[in-house]
Amino acid sequence: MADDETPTAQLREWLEQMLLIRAFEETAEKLSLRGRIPGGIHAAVGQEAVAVGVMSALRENDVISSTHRSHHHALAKGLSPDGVMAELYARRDGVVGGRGGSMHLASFPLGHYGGNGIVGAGAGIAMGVALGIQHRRDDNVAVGFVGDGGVNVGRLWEAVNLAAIWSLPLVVVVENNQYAVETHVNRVTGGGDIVRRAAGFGVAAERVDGQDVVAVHRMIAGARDRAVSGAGPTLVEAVTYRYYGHNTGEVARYRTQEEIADWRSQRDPIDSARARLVAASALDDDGFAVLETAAHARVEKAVAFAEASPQPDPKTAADNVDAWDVAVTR
Amino acid sequence: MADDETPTAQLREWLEQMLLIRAFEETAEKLSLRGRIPGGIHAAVGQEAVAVGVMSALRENDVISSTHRSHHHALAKGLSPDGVMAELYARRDGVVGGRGGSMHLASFPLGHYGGNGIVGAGAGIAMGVALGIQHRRDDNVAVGFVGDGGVNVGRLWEAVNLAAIWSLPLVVVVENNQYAVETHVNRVTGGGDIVRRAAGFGVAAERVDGQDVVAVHRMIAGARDRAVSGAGPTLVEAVTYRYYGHNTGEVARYRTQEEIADWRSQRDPIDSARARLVAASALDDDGFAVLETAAHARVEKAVAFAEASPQPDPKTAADNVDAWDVAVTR
Amino acid sequence: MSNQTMTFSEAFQQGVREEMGRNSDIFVLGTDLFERGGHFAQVKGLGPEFGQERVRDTPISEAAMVAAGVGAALYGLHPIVDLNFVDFALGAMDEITNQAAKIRFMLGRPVPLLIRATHGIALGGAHHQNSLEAWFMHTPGLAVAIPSTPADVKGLVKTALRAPDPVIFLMHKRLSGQRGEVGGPDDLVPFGQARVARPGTACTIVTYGGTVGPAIQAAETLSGKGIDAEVLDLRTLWPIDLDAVVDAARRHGRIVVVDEAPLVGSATAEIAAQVQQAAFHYLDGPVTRVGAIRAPLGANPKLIEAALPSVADIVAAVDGLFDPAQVTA
Amino acid sequence: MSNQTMTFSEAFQQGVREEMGRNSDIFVLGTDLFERGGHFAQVKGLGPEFGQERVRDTPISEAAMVAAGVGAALYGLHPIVDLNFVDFALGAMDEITNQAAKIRFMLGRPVPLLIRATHGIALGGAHHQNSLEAWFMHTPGLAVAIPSTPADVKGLVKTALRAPDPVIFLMHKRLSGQRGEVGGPDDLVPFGQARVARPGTACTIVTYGGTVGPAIQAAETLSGKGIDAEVLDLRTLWPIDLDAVVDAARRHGRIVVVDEAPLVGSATAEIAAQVQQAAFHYLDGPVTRVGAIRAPLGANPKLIEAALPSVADIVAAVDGLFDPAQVTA
Ligand SMILES: Cc1ncc(C[n+]2csc(CCOP(=O)(O)OP(=O)(O)O)c2C)c(N)n1
Ligand SMILES: Cc1ncc(C[n+]2csc(CCOP(=O)(O)OP(=O)(O)O)c2C)c(N)n1
Ligand SMILES: [Mg+2]
Ligand SMILES: [Mg+2]
Repeated sequence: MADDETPTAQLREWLEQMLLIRAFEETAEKLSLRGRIPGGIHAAVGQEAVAVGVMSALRENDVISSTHRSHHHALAKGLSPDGVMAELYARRDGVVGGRGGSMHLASFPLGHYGGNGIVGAGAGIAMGVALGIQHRRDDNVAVGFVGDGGVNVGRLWEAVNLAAIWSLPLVVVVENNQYAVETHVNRVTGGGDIVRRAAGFGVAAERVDGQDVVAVHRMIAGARDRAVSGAGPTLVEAVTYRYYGHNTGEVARYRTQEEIADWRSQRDPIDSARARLVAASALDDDGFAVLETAAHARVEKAVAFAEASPQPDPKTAADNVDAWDVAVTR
Repeated sequence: MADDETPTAQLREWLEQMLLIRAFEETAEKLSLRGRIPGGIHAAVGQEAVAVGVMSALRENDVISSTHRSHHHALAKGLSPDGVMAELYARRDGVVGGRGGSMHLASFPLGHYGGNGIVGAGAGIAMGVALGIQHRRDDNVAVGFVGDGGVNVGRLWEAVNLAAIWSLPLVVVVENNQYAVETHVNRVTGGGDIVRRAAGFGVAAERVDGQDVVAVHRMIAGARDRAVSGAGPTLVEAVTYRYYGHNTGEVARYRTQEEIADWRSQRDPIDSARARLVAASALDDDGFAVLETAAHARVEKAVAFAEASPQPDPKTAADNVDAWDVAVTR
Repeated sequence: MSNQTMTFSEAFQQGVREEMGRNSDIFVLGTDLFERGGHFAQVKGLGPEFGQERVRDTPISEAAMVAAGVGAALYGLHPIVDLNFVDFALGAMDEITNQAAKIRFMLGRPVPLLIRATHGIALGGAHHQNSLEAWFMHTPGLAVAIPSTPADVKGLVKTALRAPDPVIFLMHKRLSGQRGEVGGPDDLVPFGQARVARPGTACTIVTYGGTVGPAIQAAETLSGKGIDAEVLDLRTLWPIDLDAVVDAARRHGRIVVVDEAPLVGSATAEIAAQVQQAAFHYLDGPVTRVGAIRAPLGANPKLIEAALPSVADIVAAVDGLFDPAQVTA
Repeated sequence: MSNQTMTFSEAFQQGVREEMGRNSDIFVLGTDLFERGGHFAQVKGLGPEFGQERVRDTPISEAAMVAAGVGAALYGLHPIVDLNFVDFALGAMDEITNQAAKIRFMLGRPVPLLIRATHGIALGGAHHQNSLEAWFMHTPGLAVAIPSTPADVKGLVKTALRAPDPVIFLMHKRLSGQRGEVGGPDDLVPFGQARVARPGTACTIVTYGGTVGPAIQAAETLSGKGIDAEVLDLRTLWPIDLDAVVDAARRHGRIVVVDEAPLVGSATAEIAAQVQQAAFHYLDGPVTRVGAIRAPLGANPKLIEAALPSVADIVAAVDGLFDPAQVTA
């Protein structure tokens, strides 16, 4: 056991997932700078523990709805790195055939209902999914992701309120990485406390260290239980940090190099998971190197897959907009 | 003195204003049922103390922005009953020439920046006015009205948040009359506490008995002082009740006759102001009858004015949409 | 066509009731639905019949209402989001345009969602009188149904509730109480198929929703002058039955397009532009449009009347196409 | 015209800087403006120059941003609300349409408010590629400026900032870095006055914003075939210089209208409909429209390219008007 309750095998798996995400994002950022990814990306380097902690607490049929910064969510939800990378490339073998791109990853069979280009919108859709779940009396939950910037979008609170009054099986995860583009959360968030704001709408609300994958996992597992039991929604603020710029190639003047270095050196989610495993004698340096190498190899394979994937057929540009040209069925 | 601090002369004036509003609304409802008012009205009978308590605490250059239920605001802000009634009639001598109607009363010289047909929108505009006031470094405040139903419109909270982070001289008055059309506030308001919800956005937030004109006055006077001093916005929840239906002629099945009777008999704002003046020996039954008769007479004059007012000239239907047909000036 | 006669609102109720009976995935949400049955009685009686889970009252949260519909639709249900007045859609435009309309294209998952709203000009001030159908028509991924008879209300809503894609369903305020016969449980009205509201051979007045009535009145007036005008009711603006309009242009070369939206940028522009392009050499005169002036619509009925197209305006537009002075100018 | 050469974004900066200098009531608010200067550097440098009260960073609250602008404008200021991408206007449509656009008409008070956004097709997925100009054009009370050169950016923004009414100011993503000369501090470009972007006598390609460039390219190609095409840049969609288009139709009878919005319901429809109605007997062929297919625009550049009008499409449209087979069909 890595600590009292988390089996080392589990923690090791989470570490592997975090390493995969880290390798994926570092690679994707480079590819993006090299112009391989049309439109660029929003890398989630530093935020790996949020994605892995959340998804590890979900069941297969649980649903997520995500944001513009979402590769980590997709990978942790089980989407193949090949399909995700090919989608960043906007190629035919991407998870949605190259029509979505970096901000619009999805896999309905795997319960990933899509990223979103509109801040706050993904959480609204998750609320709707939770309504669907309740309607069907299923045992699933819906998880909606949003950033700290998204807590100032009014529509988010409409969704939270609906979830509260209807006791929907919804978990809203606020990834508070401190910044919305270059705007620090404290400059624009009246009251300065996202959890308190959420509590004012009648949802259970809690804050968690988003750099601690075990803590995130436990928090979400609790919220999931509550949701499934009918006790209603929870908003979880996961305090985290993005190491890279807001989007590809951003030159950051709004924060110091020291601040970044502090987070990287003191609170890195991969470092701390590794340290726990080492402390439990379940991992040594060589073992870690093996995992890291495997992650990079997996990502290299994904890059090769994406590079080899053909462009979608231009003739399909107007396909699948709606079904009104065909007979009405069902 | 009617009590420790409020001079009887002042309370008497407020009573007169409340009587005017009551007479106006009762008359307007009847006229509306008789088809004299195109589109009908939302009467504020029962909510007089909110309007009079708020406006009595404002200075001449303070600004209000209001809602669909707003005749009481307009009258208390000093708009002439003639112009208001003529506007309900949508006639040429209405306060905005018959183009606004019941939901869109305004007088910019008197600091009334308009009613609103969209729930929540008036408070947003008031926030913008407060920004203008701050920009100009004026000593005014802006007051935005909203109903209990409006606290579930997400955009309201965007506005409240902006006011909080910029310390704008804004007072948001939530007239909680318990219902949005037929929907009770407790059924749709997650957390069940509007003041707590507001506090989560970092504004000062307080609840006041909206049937007590003196209490409302004091609360708003305090909020005004705070706003002008630069200490930022306040949200005041005024607990009140509407005696009539949501709109003209509504048949209410969502509340009991007893509930209405209770509020009317136990908590009527006019009764209690009257009782205070009587207790202070500043008014007797005859005196009250004189005031009531005067209010009705004033309203009758307004009706005559409205009835006599001509229709706007149909040729003006496309006038004053914008100034692009004329040379650019300034 | 069964022989039942009912109002526009009752036709909606009946169509929805029948579809809710056959498909338990359908539910409706909106403000003041359960007890009141909606501000136009459009779901009256459905609350007690289907219970609070399938007729769900919401707070005033239009964005979240549509988001709820989108999410539930993705999960496999078929929600009806009742926005009350179409004006309130302005608070949910991202949910409608970016989310509901685009998800099928982007992510490959259909969004079976019906968004109902009352629209059209009546009274109540400028915030309650927006004509937004041209916006929705311009949005790939949305279908737009605007019936003008109780039969079409029922038949179109049934089609919408069996379709996999989002539909904006607009019912004109002034038609709420209009009575007419409706079809039976299996009578679906297809989208994209115009209806001849009045036959005629000399010219065609193309319209939909609230201006079908005035167009028919205009045709009656014209018939007194010896002009036999057809009135074509489009019923849906998307998919749109352009073939029917182009066919009319080919038959007689005279087309007038009418609606009550501000003329600049209205749906009439699209129809006129398409027809003149597709049938240029068949036209005896320009495709002539009739619509509202470019102004908000205020509270005063006389100003509203002055702003809107009148029966006389429609008659004049048709007359213009038969005026040798104009047509051979 | 001064001899200064600068980019589209710099031209905006300079126009705003000059106007902020002469009118202390002007201020700008939006996300990431003060340090970054906006996502397209459109207000770069203004923050340090004018201070945080006049270059105000906001949270992500588009509805409140526009509401702030409306309220401050009513109080007497002249706010610039920078929405970043026009797509985010979808979160503020009530504030734009019901409030900003209608208040002058309803309440008699002008709303001097500039709403700036980057628009147009580039990359980034379907949520960032909406073409909303037809919506704004359809909204009485709004002016819509869509410049295609740095000179017009500067001249139009200066006009907008001296006007009493709300203006939607759209700058195409692909033009952000385009360079050109701009006018001096007193050179205002009027609204409602089209610009001849390329002279020509045989036909006119009418367009605006991002498709002015492709239209000029098409004209060059056509000139190689002996067709001398004029390119008319509308510059503002409202007020709109229909006279210039009708005049062109009268001169040579051949009009092609181009933009990159989904064709159905786009601004091209209004222009085509108006021109054929106003100049029917002068037209040698239908007013021909070129626009995007009816589909969202996804992430893939090839799919986007296939969806958008190409230079070849514009050439083909013009060719069609000179094809005897088609024109005398
Ligand atoms: C409604 C809306 N407004 C603005 C934007 C532009 N935008 C994209 S990401 C972003 C910052 C979001 O910050 P946050 O929610 O904290 O997420 P993070 O980028 O930190 O993951 C902004 C302003 C948008 N996509 N949607
Ligand atoms: C955005 C929006 N949604 C819905 C409506 C329809 N509507 C008008 S008033 C009203 C109820 C408002 O309730 P509340 O805010 O409590 O004010 P009250 O009527 O009680 O004064 C509703 C739903 C509207 N005008 N605007
Ligand atoms: Mg963030
Ligand atoms: Mg209320």
